[in-house]
Order: sequence, then C-alpha cells, then structure tokens
Amino acid sequence: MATLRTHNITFGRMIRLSVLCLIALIFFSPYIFLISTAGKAQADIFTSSLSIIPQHWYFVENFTKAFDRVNMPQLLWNGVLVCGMILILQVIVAVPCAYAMAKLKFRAAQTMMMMVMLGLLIPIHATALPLYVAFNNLSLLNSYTALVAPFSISVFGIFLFLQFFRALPDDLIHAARLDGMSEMDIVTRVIVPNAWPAITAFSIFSVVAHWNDLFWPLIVISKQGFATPPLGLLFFRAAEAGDDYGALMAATLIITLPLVLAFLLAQKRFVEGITMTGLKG
Amino acid sequence: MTVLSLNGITKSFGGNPILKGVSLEAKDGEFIALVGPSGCGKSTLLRIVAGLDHADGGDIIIGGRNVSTINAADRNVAMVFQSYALYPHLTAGQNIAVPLAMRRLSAAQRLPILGNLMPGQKAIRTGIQNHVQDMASALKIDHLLDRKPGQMSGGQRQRVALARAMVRQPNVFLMDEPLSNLDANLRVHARGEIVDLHRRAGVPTLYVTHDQSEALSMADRVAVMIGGNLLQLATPQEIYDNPAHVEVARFLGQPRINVLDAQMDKAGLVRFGATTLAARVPNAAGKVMLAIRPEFVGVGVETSDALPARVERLEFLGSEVVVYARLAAIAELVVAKISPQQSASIRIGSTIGLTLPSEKIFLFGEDGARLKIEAVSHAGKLEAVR
Amino acid sequence: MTVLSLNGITKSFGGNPILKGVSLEAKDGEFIALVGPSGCGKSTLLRIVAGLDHADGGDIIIGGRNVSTINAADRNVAMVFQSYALYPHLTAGQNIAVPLAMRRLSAAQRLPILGNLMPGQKAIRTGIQNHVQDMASALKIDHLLDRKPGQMSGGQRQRVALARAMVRQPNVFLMDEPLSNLDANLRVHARGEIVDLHRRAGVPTLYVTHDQSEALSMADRVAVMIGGNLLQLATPQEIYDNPAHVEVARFLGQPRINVLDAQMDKAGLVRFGATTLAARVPNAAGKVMLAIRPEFVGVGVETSDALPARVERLEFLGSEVVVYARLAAIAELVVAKISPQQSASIRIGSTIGLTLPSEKIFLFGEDGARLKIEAVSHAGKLEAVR
Amino acid sequence: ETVLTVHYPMPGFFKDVMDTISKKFMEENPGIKIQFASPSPTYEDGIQTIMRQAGTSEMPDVTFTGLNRLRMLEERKIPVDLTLLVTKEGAQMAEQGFSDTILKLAQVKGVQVGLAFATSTPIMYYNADLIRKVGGNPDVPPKTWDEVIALGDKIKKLGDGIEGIDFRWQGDDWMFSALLFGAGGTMLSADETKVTFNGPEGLKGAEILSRMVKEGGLPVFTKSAGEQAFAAGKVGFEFQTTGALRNTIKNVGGKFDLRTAEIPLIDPVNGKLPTGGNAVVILTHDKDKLDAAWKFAKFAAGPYGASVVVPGTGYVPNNELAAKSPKYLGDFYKENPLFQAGLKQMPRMIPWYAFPGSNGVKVTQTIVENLSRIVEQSATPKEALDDAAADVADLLPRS
Amino acid sequence: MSVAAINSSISVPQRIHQDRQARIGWLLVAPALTLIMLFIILPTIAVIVLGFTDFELGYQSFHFVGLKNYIHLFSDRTFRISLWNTTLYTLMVAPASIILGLGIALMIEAEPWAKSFFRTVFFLPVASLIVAMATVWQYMLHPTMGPINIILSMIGVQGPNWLGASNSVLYSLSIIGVWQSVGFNMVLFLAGLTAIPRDLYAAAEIDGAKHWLDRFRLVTWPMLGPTTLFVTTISIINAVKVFETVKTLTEGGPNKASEVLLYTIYREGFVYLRVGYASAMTVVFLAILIVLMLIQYRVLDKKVHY
Ligand SMILES: Nc1ncnc2c1ncn2[C@@H]1O[C@H](COP(=O)(O)OP(=O)(O)OP(=O)(O)O)[C@@H](O)[C@H]1O
Ligand SMILES: Nc1ncnc2c1ncn2[C@@H]1O[C@H](COP(=O)(O)OP(=O)(O)OP(=O)(O)O)[C@@H](O)[C@H]1O
Ligand SMILES: O=P(O)(O)OC[C@H](O)CO
Ligand SMILES: [Mg+2]
Ligand SMILES: [Mg+2]
Repeated sequence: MATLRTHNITFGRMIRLSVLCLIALIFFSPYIFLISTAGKAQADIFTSSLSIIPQHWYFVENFTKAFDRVNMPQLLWNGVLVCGMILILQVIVAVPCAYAMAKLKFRAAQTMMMMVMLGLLIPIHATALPLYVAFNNLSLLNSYTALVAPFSISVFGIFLFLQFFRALPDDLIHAARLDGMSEMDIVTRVIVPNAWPAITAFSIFSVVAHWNDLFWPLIVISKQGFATPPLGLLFFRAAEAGDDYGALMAATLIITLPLVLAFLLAQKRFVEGITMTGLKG
Repeated sequence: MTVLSLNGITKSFGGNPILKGVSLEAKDGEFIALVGPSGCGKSTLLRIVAGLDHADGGDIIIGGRNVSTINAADRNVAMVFQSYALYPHLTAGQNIAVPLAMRRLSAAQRLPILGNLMPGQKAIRTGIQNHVQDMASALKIDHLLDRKPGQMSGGQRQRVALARAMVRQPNVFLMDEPLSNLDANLRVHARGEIVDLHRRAGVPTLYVTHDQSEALSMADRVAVMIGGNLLQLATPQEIYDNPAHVEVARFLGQPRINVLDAQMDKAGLVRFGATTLAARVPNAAGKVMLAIRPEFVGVGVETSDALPARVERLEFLGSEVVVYARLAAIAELVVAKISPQQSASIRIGSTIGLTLPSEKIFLFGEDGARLKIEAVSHAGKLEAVR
Repeated sequence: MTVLSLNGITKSFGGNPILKGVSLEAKDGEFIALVGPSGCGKSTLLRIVAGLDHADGGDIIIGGRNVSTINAADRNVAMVFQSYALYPHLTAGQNIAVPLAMRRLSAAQRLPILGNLMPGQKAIRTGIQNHVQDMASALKIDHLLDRKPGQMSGGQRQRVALARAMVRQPNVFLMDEPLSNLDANLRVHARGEIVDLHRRAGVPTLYVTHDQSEALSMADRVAVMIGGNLLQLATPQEIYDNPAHVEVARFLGQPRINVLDAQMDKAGLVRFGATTLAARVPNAAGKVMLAIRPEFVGVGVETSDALPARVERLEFLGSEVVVYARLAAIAELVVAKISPQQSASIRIGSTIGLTLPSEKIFLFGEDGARLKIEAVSHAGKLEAVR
Repeated sequence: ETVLTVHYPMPGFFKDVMDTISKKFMEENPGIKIQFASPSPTYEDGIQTIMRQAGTSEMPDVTFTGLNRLRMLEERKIPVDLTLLVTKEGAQMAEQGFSDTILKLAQVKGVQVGLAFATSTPIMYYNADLIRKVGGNPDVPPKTWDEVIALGDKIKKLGDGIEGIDFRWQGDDWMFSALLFGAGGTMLSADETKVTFNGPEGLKGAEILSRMVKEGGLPVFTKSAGEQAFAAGKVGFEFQTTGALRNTIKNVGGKFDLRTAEIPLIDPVNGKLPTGGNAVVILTHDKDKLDAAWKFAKFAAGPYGASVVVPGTGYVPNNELAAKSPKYLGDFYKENPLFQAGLKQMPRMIPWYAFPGSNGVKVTQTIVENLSRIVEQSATPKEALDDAAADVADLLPRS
Repeated sequence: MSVAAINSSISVPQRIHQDRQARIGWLLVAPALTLIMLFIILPTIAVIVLGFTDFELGYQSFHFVGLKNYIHLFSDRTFRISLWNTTLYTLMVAPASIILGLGIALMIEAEPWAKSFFRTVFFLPVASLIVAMATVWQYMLHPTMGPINIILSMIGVQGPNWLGASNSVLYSLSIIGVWQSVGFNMVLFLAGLTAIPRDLYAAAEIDGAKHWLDRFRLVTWPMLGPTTLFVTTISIINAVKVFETVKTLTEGGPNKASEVLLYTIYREGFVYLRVGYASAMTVVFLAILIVLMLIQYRVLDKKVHY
C-alpha cells in the first residue's frame, strides 16, 4: 500500500522548502557579508569585486583590533549588567502585580488595567525629554541608574504575565491558601516557579529590546565607561569613521553573538512561552 | 459529636441566589456525600466551608469554633480538588510536605537559602520528611515521591493529592469530585481506597460528586442539593428507598425513576390515564406525581391486570436490559429494568404488559414533596381499570 | 451488503506497533461500536478510515472502492470528534453548511467577496441554506443556528457537530467518543438520540467509545480492541454472554468479571485453591483462568456446598448491592452483585457462602483465549472440596 | 592630583592623536590626570552633548569644539573666557607659536573662547590611475572646476560603476562654504542681518555643484558611500577635508595611485577657503582644574600637539612653530607630498562662518537640505539657494 | 443602622475577606503602580505641560507660550514631511512584515524539517543590534559596490541609489524595517499556530477542504484572528516608532526624504535642544498612537474574538 504524504518529499514540499530556503538566504545574506567582512583586510573590503571568501585571512587581526580599540569586555559587561538589572527588576515588579490583577478581587485591579493599557501605548521615546531633564537635575546622567530605572517597570511584562496567570487554574491558588501559604508565599512559591515559560518569553523580549536599544543610552550616557553595546558600537563606528570595516564587523559579531546564542538556546521555550501566555491573542 | 455544622448558608452571585440557606451537621468521622446536578452550588458550598469564598449569610462552625471570618489558611481544613491542584513544579514528596512546612516552619525558616541556616530548621524538616514518608507508605505512593505531577498518571496524582490533604490531620476534609478525572475502572477502585482512608483517619468528610453511584456507595449519609436547597440528608439506603422529594428520587437511581402525572381525589383515589390506584394520603387532593423505580416495574405478557405498553427501545447493558415502553393508555414512556433472560422474548415494537406494584410506588405532591401513603386499598399490583 | 471493510490495517508510530492488523466489515446501516481501553488505537483506526492518517499496511474499502490512497476530502466520510471540532468563528448554521459549501460550490464561488458575483452561486447557497434548515429541524437545533459554539452548552454543541456530519449523507459515519464531554444524564439521553438518528440515516457507523454501557446499549455489533488487536466483533449479547477472550470479558461488565487463576489437569479437573470443577475441555491442561460474572455469584449463608468468604466491602448502588468478599481458601477477592433485599443480612467482616454456578463459568487459557467447555461433570454449583 | 575630563569629537580622526598627546602630557605633568569622556562622532553631536550637559555634573572640563560652533557656546556663556589667561601669558604665547592669526581662529567677538587645535581646508583627492586611463596627466592636476568636470565626465564614461566625482556636500555647510568663499562670497552681510549666500557668488558655486552632477559624474552618495567608493577605486575625484587624509591612505592601501592637490577656486584671485577643524575649549570654572586645563589646552594646541595631529590625520598645523621647526614638522612635509595640498592652501584660510542666534544647527541643516535638492536635480541652483535663504532668514535672530 | 443597611448586601465575613484581598492586592501592585506613575504617567504629563512652553535645554528659564508650538507645527514643513514619511513607512512595513511573517510561520509550521534552523535564521535580525547591522546594510545597499547592486547589474538591471536618493531612501529603510520585524511576527504567528486544535484541521479535511488554501480560509486564518490583531498592533506601533535605522543610516536625509516622526522629535529635542517644541510634537505623536489603537480595537476586536 502506498503511504501517502507523511514525511516523504512531495512536489509541494519541494517548492515550499525551496521558497523557505530562498527567503532564509535573503534574510541571512547580511550576516554572510558581516562574517566575510570581519575576515578581510582593510584594503580588501572596498573593492569593486564581489568576493565573499576573504583574500587574506584577517579574522584574528580584526578581532584583536575590535578588542583593542574599544573596551569590549567592559562593553559586554555593561550590556549584561544593564539588561540583567532591567530584567530582574521588571520581573520582580511585574509578577506580583500581574498576580494580584489576575487572581485577587479588588477595585484597584481595574485601575491598574487602565494604567497598563495606557502604558502600552506610551513608548520611552515620548517621555524621554522630561525623563532626561529629571535625571539631569538629579545628577544621575552617566550612571547605571539612568540606564536601568526608566525600564524597571514593563507594562508589557505585566500584560504578558497577566495573560499567563489568568490561565493558571484558580484551584492551584486555592490549594496553596488551604496549605497555609500567605499571598506572598503564593507568589514566590507557586506563581514564580510555574511562570517560567512566561518569564523566558518575556526575558527574550526584554533582553532583545534593551540589549539593542540605542535611543535611551544615546541620551543619558556620554561616558564610555557606561556605554552599552550599541552605543559602544556607535562610538566604534565613529572611531573608525568609515574605514576599518573589518574590525567594525568583528566587533559587531562579538556583540551580536551573545543574543543569537541566547535565542538559540531558549527558542523552544520562547515559542512555548508565548503560546502559553496567550500573547498570540 | 458534631464537628462541622453549617447554619443557613446563603450566597448569591451577581444577584443570582446560588445557595438558599443550607444547613448541615457532620458528626465526627462521618462521611457525607454532597450530590446534585451540575451548577447547583456544590462547589460553592465547599469553597465557603474551606474559607476560599465567603457566604452572604449563615455560620460555619468547625470543632465548636465559628470560623466564618477566619482565613482559609487558619481553618485547618483540607481539600482535594477535582483538578488535584498539585504544584506542578514540586515532586510528590515536596507537594505533600507543603502544608506541614507552612505550619511547622517559621517564615524565616522557610526562606530559600537562608532558611537552611536557621536554628531548629533541620530537626523540623526531618520531622516533616518522616511524616511525609509515613503518609506515602499508607497510600502506597512511596515510589512516587520523587516524581513531579507531570510524570504521574491520573490515579497516582489523585493519591498524592489525597496524601497532601491528609498529612496534616485536618479538622474537616473536603473533596470536590476527586474522582471525576479518572477513567471508569480506576474510579471504582479509587472509591474503595478513599473510603478506607477515611475510615482510618476518622476525620469528618464532605465529599462532592455528581455521580450518584459514588455517593450511594461511599457515604455514611448523602446530602442531595438541588437548586441551592438541601432537599434531603440521609443514609444511602434511606434516601434511595424513601426519597423526600421528587427531585431526590429523580436524581438517584440509574435508569431514572419513572414519574407519571396523576390526579388524586379527596377519597384517595389516584388516577392516571384511565388507571386508578386507591391510596390513603391525608389532605392531598389535586395533582400528584406517581413514581416507581425501573427495577420494580414488572414486565410480562399482556394480561388483563397489566398495563399494555409498546416497546420503543431496548438497552442491553450486559447484566441487565432496560426496556423503554410507552403506555398505551396515556402515551407516557415507562422504563423498566429486567434481566437479560426476561428480555429474551421482548422485541421492539411488540406490546407488553407492565405491572406497577403499589407498595413500591411513591407519591409526590405538586410541589415535589413526598406524600406519605398511609395505606393502600389492596396489596399486589396496580390495577388496570378499563 | 458490505459498505465498509478494513483488511489487515497495520500502523506503528515511531516503531511502536499500534494497530496489528485490524480487519472488520460493516454492513449497510450497521452500527458498530469500537471499544477498548485508552491508548489501544481506537482513534488511530478511525483516523485511518477517515483518511486523516495513513496505514502502514492493509486496505480500506468503502462502498466497493478501495480508498486507501484517496484524500480524506474525497472519501465522503463524516466524522464527529470528541472535541466536536466546531469552527469557533462560525455560527452553528455556518458550521453545518461547511461540508455542503465545500462540495457544492466551486473554488471560485467560494471566494470571499468575488464569489458572490459568480453565476449560480446564489441558487446553490439557497439550496445549502434549506438543507441546513432541514437538518437543524430534525435535530431540534433550529433556534441555535445563529449562535456561535462559544455560546452553546456541551449538549448543544454535540448536536451541531452531529448535524454537520450528517448533513451531507456520507458513505460512512465515524464518531470518536462524541459523548465523553457530556455529563452523565445528558449522556444517557444523547445515546438515544444518536441511535435514532443513525436508524433514520441508515449509514454504517463506526462509533468509538471506552464506555462499555454505551457500546452495549447502542451498537448492533461491538468490536473490542485491545493492544492493537481486534479481539472480538459480535452482537452485544453475544459478546457479553460469550466472550472470546479474557480481556473482552474483563473489559465488558460492571462490576468487572471475577477472574481466578486455576489449574487444569489432563482429566479435565479444574482446581483453584482446594476447590475443584470437573469440566471437559479438549487438549487444555495447565494453567487456566476461571471467570464468572458478579451477577451470577450466589451469596448465601455458610453451608457445606458453598465457598466460605469474608465480606470486605459492601457497595450500595440503589437497585443493587455489590459485595466484595475474600475467599477463605485462596485469599482471592470475589465480587458479587445482589439485590438490596438479599444484602440486608450481610455485614462487613461476616463470613458468607459463595456459590459459583458451573454453567455460568467461563474458562480461558493461559493466553487469554476462551476454552470451550464441552460438558461439566455435574450441573448446579461449583463443588467445594475441602 | 587633578583629574581632567576631556571630551572630543570625531574619534575616527582623533582617538590615537588624543591618546598620544594625553600620555605625553601626563608624563610631563605628573600632578594631572587626563580622562576621556565618550567621544562624539561628529562636531554636531559634540556640540549637542556639551549643550545638554552644560551646567550639570556631567559636563566635561575640557572639550574640543568645531570652529563654527564656538559662537554658539559663547552666546550661551558656557565656556571660560580665555582672554585674561592669554594676556597673562604675554609674549610667551607668541613664542609657543600662537600667533595672533592663530588666536583669532578661536575668538568670537573678541572673546577668546578656545585655542585652535586642528585646522583644515578642503582639498582635492584624486585617483591617478583613472586619470591616466582617460588620457589625463595625473602629474598636472586640474586647476579649474571646468577641468575637473570634464575629466570627471570622461571617468564616468569608463562605465563598470565608476563615478567621476565625490563632493562632500552632506553633513554641514563647510564644503558649500568652500564653493561660496572660493567665489568670493559670504554667508551673511557684514552686519549679519541679511542672507547673502544666494547672491551671484553663491549661485556660481551652486551651479558648479549642479554641473558636477549633470556633467561631471557626481552621483548622490551618502557620506560614507562616497568615501568607500573612492577608496575602492571607483571614483575619480573626491573633495573633502584634508583631515581625512590619513584614513584615506589607509583605506586605499595599494589599490591605486592616490594623489592630492589644491581645490579649484571659482575666483582664483580673491577666492578664500573655510577653516575646518576644532578648538580646545575650557568649560570648568573650578580653580585647580582651570589651571590644569589651561596647561593642557596650551599643550594640545601647542607645537607638540600639532606635530602629532598633522601626521596622524592630515590636518594642517595651526601652530606656526610646529610648521616651520624641523624639530616638529619641518621634515615631515618634505617626505609626505600628499600632505602638502593642505599646507599650500593655508594663506587662503578664513573662518568657517558661524551663524548667530540659537538656531545655528538648524540653519546648517537647512542649507544642507537644499543642497541635496541640487544634487538630486530636483531644484535649480537658484531655486534651492533662494529657498534656503528664505528659511535661514527666518531662523536668524530678529533685531 | 443606616450604615448597616447600606452594607446589608455584603456580609461581615465577606467584607473582612474583601478588605484583606484589597490590602494584599494594593501591596502587590504598589511597586508597579509607583513606577508607572514615576516613569510613565508623570513624564507624560510633563511632556504635555512642556508642550505649552518655550523651554530650551541650556537656557535656564522658560515661559508659557500657549498654543504657539502647536500652531507652529502646522506650518512646519519638516514636521509635515516627517508625518507623511512615517505614514508611508508604516503603510509599507506593517503589512509586508505581517504577511511575510505569517507566510514564513505557515511554511515553517508545515515543514517537518529544520524547524529550529529556520526559526533562528528569521529571528536573527530581531536579535541583532540594528546599529551594527545598519553598517552592513549600508554596505549591502552601496550604490556602486554594494552586493545588491552588483547582483542586479549582473542581470542587467541598474540598481537604484538605495540610501542616497530621496526617491528610494524610504523604500530602502522599509526593506530593512521588514527584514528586522518579520522574525518577531513569525514567532508570534508560530505560537498562534501551535495553539490551533489539530481536530479542526481534521474536521476541515473531512468536510471537504481539499486544498490547503481552503483549510487556511476555514481554520487557520480565523483561528489566528487574535494573534493577527496583536501582531498588527505591535507592527504598527513599531513602524511608527522607527528611529534607529534612520539615525544610523540616513540622519533623515537626503533632503528630509527619510525624516520620520521620532527622528524629528529627537532632533528638535536633543539636537536643536528645543524641548518645548519637541514636546508638542511628542504630544501629537502620542495622540496618533492612541487614535490608531482605539480604531484598531473598536473595529477589529469585535471581529476576531468569538
Ligand atoms: N465566581 C462566580 N461568579 C459568578 N457565578 C458563579 C461564580 N462561581 C460559581 N458561580 C455560579 O454559581 C453556580 C454554582 O456553581 P458551582 O460551581 O458551585 O456548581 P457545582 O454544583 O459545583 O457544579 P459542578 O457539578 O458543575 O461542579 C453556577 O451557576 C455558577 O455559574
Ligand atoms: N501521532 C502520533 N505519534 C506517536 N504516537 C501516537 C500518535 N498518535 C497516537 N499515538 C499513540 O498511539 C496509541 C493509540 O492512540 P489512540 O489515540 O488511537 O488511542 P485511543 O484508543 O483512541 O485512546 P483514547 O481512548 O485515550 O482516546 C497511543 O499510545 C498513542 O500514544
Ligand atoms: O573635519 P574638519 O575638522 O576638517 O571639518 C570639516 C567638516 O566638518 C567636514 O564636513
Ligand atoms: Mg463543582
Ligand atoms: Mg481516542
């Protein structure tokens, strides 16, 4: 008997695979040039011929330069520190709030819902001016505080956790109350351990956003010591002012890689998390 | 000794009265099954007893103490949920330990890492471990203690949930359809286990189910709740043989009891269609309901003292056959339960004779309340008067 | 006339054989219930018949045509899913219309807006409307046609799902536990409806359930599938009274059949514990299983020709009582089903006498296959030899 | 120990230079420590950073500001007035190479806002290989715009994606000034009340730009695209600051024969050129820091600083001592002919015009935007200049 | 007595219970609420107030100027261009990234192979620093030496001056914008797809939906409704918020052809330092966002939820 469909190659699947591969190639092509350029000598980069394989193998030199010219470890550390602090604060603030909104009956829950909806609409770009003025007046510019504080609240996080918690069975919380847990116990012992898919999904959103954010660091940071990766890269780009692209691409690779690796590791949970949080709708 | 008593509990949701004054007393070690159709307020009542929800009116007294205003956590009530509500991130052992840890360890001792450094913490934890181990042995789940709920079958989860509820010797035990997630075979088996366990623990238990056979087979007393009222609270036998209300009669018994509309005159003659039953019921003229359980309906050939009926459907159930037959006189469907042997000669569409033994007949008034029949004019079968 | 036939269907998932060569024939208008424990491959078989999944081997013939390589959409098979699988964004009416629209309207006519401009489209749509209306009337869901599934109760949804399946007069009707999402009372009611509907439509039906009473009461024939094999396919009565395999006997009947390990010698003497049954079974020496249904186990006082047993549990079920008693001789639990009257004198812990009428006894070989008993040495009760 | 925070723009040009200078400075002044604030990518970014930080604790002690933005700082009274300090030094200043001409570069209305650090003029870079290919003689570079345009056209016609000219009109008004001043024009009238860049001189300049596009093979490049294309050997001429010389040499590598020459002037007699570059400006008012900062400013802008800046970038020496003394740069120019183009143009240098009022940045943007219309050929030179003039008039302070 | 009468519908235990929940609720919500106030609500109010002033960074004092900023906005050519560009950009990027995201998600979901490989490739742009990738794009889009134009010229097409010409710069930015956001939408759609019950597809197949397009129309598309709404919302907001690529690649040029709202606001506020005026722009920007969302939820929300 002929086994139909299942996992063998059909004509339709061939087409689908080809289309998928083609689009993937297009999407990936900037990275091909990124990697190739990171391996080229300065004089080989701007040539009129299209060569992907570097003529001279210059990876080591370029990476060395990337590390030499900017304080790459400092930059990466700043990125990790800032994203880490932001993420931790966001989760610590958003989880209890979302729990209360989802599972406790009290009037403020509705007010909060309005605030959250409003907050979702107001991007940092809109509030940057007064925030800048305020940080300026408090002499807090050029500090981790300035980088972290405005993002310590993530209404998107509250929204996402809210969706997730609503789907958690009430019985679980009832059982916990009967077992003698206080509401704080419930948050730390029941909610958080079970919110990992949502926290993972949120972490990716949060880290991607803040690791890549240029707008805010550009405004509040003028000292290199506090530069986040994009700011550092911007500086690096300016520093090499359109010439040492090899080193620039090497630096770009160094800074892009951690996030890509993180996504690779977490992607399955990420999709799961989004599914479970009902973010999809 | 009365350990749990509910006095006139009322509750409405958004103006809808769900509980209309429910009162109930459970004696020490008693197992009370609370049955009723879906949405009648069983879970609501249970949640109110647990302290997870609060009544609009009425009092809850547990062990002599009015706990109406007391927190769920402080009532020392244990509950098993339909969904089991095990903590998915904890192993079975850790799940069972939770209520003990919450009660025996101080807040400081419970802290994640710091807690380990607190004085006395070690000893208490060991105590809890032992206790959990004992409980697990009793429920034969020793081998599961290291598994998480996701790695257990429904029956195993249910046992862990039971263990978690029992481990701390609660004042009252509440169970909300704990077996409804199990498959049929396991369910029958688990019934026995719960009854055993209850007997050993001796804690008064309120057991919600909508499965009548569970209620009848497990409980010391069955409380039938319908439409927010507790219609009857009695032993299974009493409630089955002597239902106080037509809804109770209807709710219990599979297949359902036959209820026929009838008219009763002052003289005590009950008529339905052209058939008459002479009974003596004090002050009860008017519309009545005549009810008889399927297993008491006699099925035979058409004779003069049997009611003729046409067979519409036969349901073979292995050890018995259910006959659905429509009475020729009043076009009402009557259900009879007979043995397969008896049913051998019966075909769909054929006419049979039904007899309704009058001593097995219940009469209910128009409001559904049971009418006590003081005497029936003649023993034996319901007479067909043509 | 055979309308559906399956020949040696095999299927494995990731090397695990799930179906091990299932063959089955359904005649026109026949209602076949496919029962078996969870995970035995019932749904898989159904999905293969529907064309949603494909067998590794074997053929499916529907209406004389081998459809093994044909698309689900072209098999003209209707299916009702356990989850009902109604389209949540469409009203009941639109849901029911889908299979008609898919078949009657061309791809162009189905286009969202453009479709309305296609010639002939109006007339066909009206035809579909009428058809849906008729179907809805037949199933008494006229009033639901404008509601979306989210606004309907379980029972209503189930009826809409039935309507969607029936509306296009399929060659074969497949149902995968369509009642398992309904509550007990509704379930019993819905059984009747489905049987009725089936009778009117006259389409051969494969009905999957793991509820034995559904299978026994609804089906013309019952197919018992266990571990990927179809162990028996026969009428309900036949399958109950004459199980071909110990698993079939175990699966059907509530409470479960009693199965006792026994030893048979060449002479045909069956021994279990110290008890002997003299039977004549050709070529069957060695270990055997002796089985008897609970309703045939006689319960009485301890006499010399009864087996003494200690009562461990009594389950009152209203019209009957189930007695769990442990045989004194071999410490095996035996279950008996008796009437409440009979049970009146029985107490937990007391000793009773059990009789096992030998003509009601089944013998199964070690492999589970039924052993035909050609003759029993003496009629009457199983003799207790001390 | 005094710690000085120093901010500078365009690290691409200056990072190595700054590192070298500060190292040497700290060696010579052990009591002073230099630390760098995050450099700004451009002059415009630099001035914005300083203005945002003005008066806050974030404000650096010393900054390097584009010469055209000194006025903006001065109008907001942000920097320290160095006039007194200069006076106190007396003759010593001149000895150090700070001639009056040089000092003037960083004066606004008589106030010494800073000391010129690096100065530049726009020069012509060209690809000798391409010129040879079209039959030109690379040893005799074009002297007029017409010649440039004619050669550009020929080069463009080589095809294969080769362009004739890259002219750095983007970013700010500096290269436009080169055309305008080269024709003898000015931005505003002498009393700074009227816009004059749309006069006949300006128009000539704009027309040259337009002709470069139409006839000379000047494509619409972004700043970096043009640089990259030139470095790849795909462009015949490039007009931009001499400050980019060192980078260009690095980028070109051995790919082609790179040459430089003086930029053509529309009016070869009276034509002038804007002075690019930046000045070191002291922001701190703290007594100790001010002393240290003054020391550093003199050091950086002094002969040693210049001797580092010039070879490291391509800027022309702003210090007369450095330019002449063999101790500093005397020999360098002999050995590096590419660097001479800028040097030769020094006599024509006049200040890079700084617009009055608070809208300076916006004025510059307005001019650039209108230039882009010319380059894109979406407006005639006249239309574009008139529009720009009208907009700029609105942005000037009303008096 | 009257107090008791008013509260008669609520029993004492219930009130105690409610109070307790409210107290705990407030406690848990308090940090979030404080921070929302501090970092969202107050600054927003400040922006609105500043919009009525002539505040400039660097100058210490400011005056209230009434509606002057707003009146000026109407005649500000840059602002108008910026508004128009942002609209165009959004109209290009949002639909393209939604459709591509959906298409890719559907193909990946249907494809048993290399799911996570494809997922990663398409998500890569989301996870990459746009500042960094901008440099790559600038190179890719180089008019003469960029790989894109070289490839185009191989097939005999004269590629446009992507980022350099005012008639193509917005398209170029849009291409980058789509490239950047498709992966994000794809992930959301993938999540939405996994949540669709398999039974519905089986039912559709049995109902005669032979072609995948039929099944898509009958099941996938309607079931993805809520996801699509969410994705649309996010895509529009993100498109309206375009900033990084403009800042790093074009600085709004050439000739304002890539001037977009946020960049204009940024320039007014942090480059020209005219905070008052920039605040007025911000208020308009916010108003646009809010109106967009309101329309979305009014119009679409009813349609997608069942
Ligand atoms: N929080 C609530 N808000 C509004 N109505 C509620 C709430 N909780 C329960 N109800 C309503 O109260 C009624 C009783 O609910 P309850 O859960 O107690 O029924 P039940 O007897 O447990 O039913 P089941 O057998 O289905 O579990 C139902 O009609 C339900 O809709
Ligand atoms: N797509 C699949 N991949 C792998 N294993 C599968 C798949 N589908 C079913 N199975 C396995 O095949 C076996 C039979 O599954 P099936 O759903 O047919 O059982 P069933 O008899 O319908 O059970 P139930 O009564 O629980 O519905 C199960 O063990 C199941 O885990
Ligand atoms: O680089 P500089 O210092 O020569 O200044 C010139 C202009 O900034 C170039 O546009
Ligand atoms: Mg309930
Ligand atoms: Mg199944």
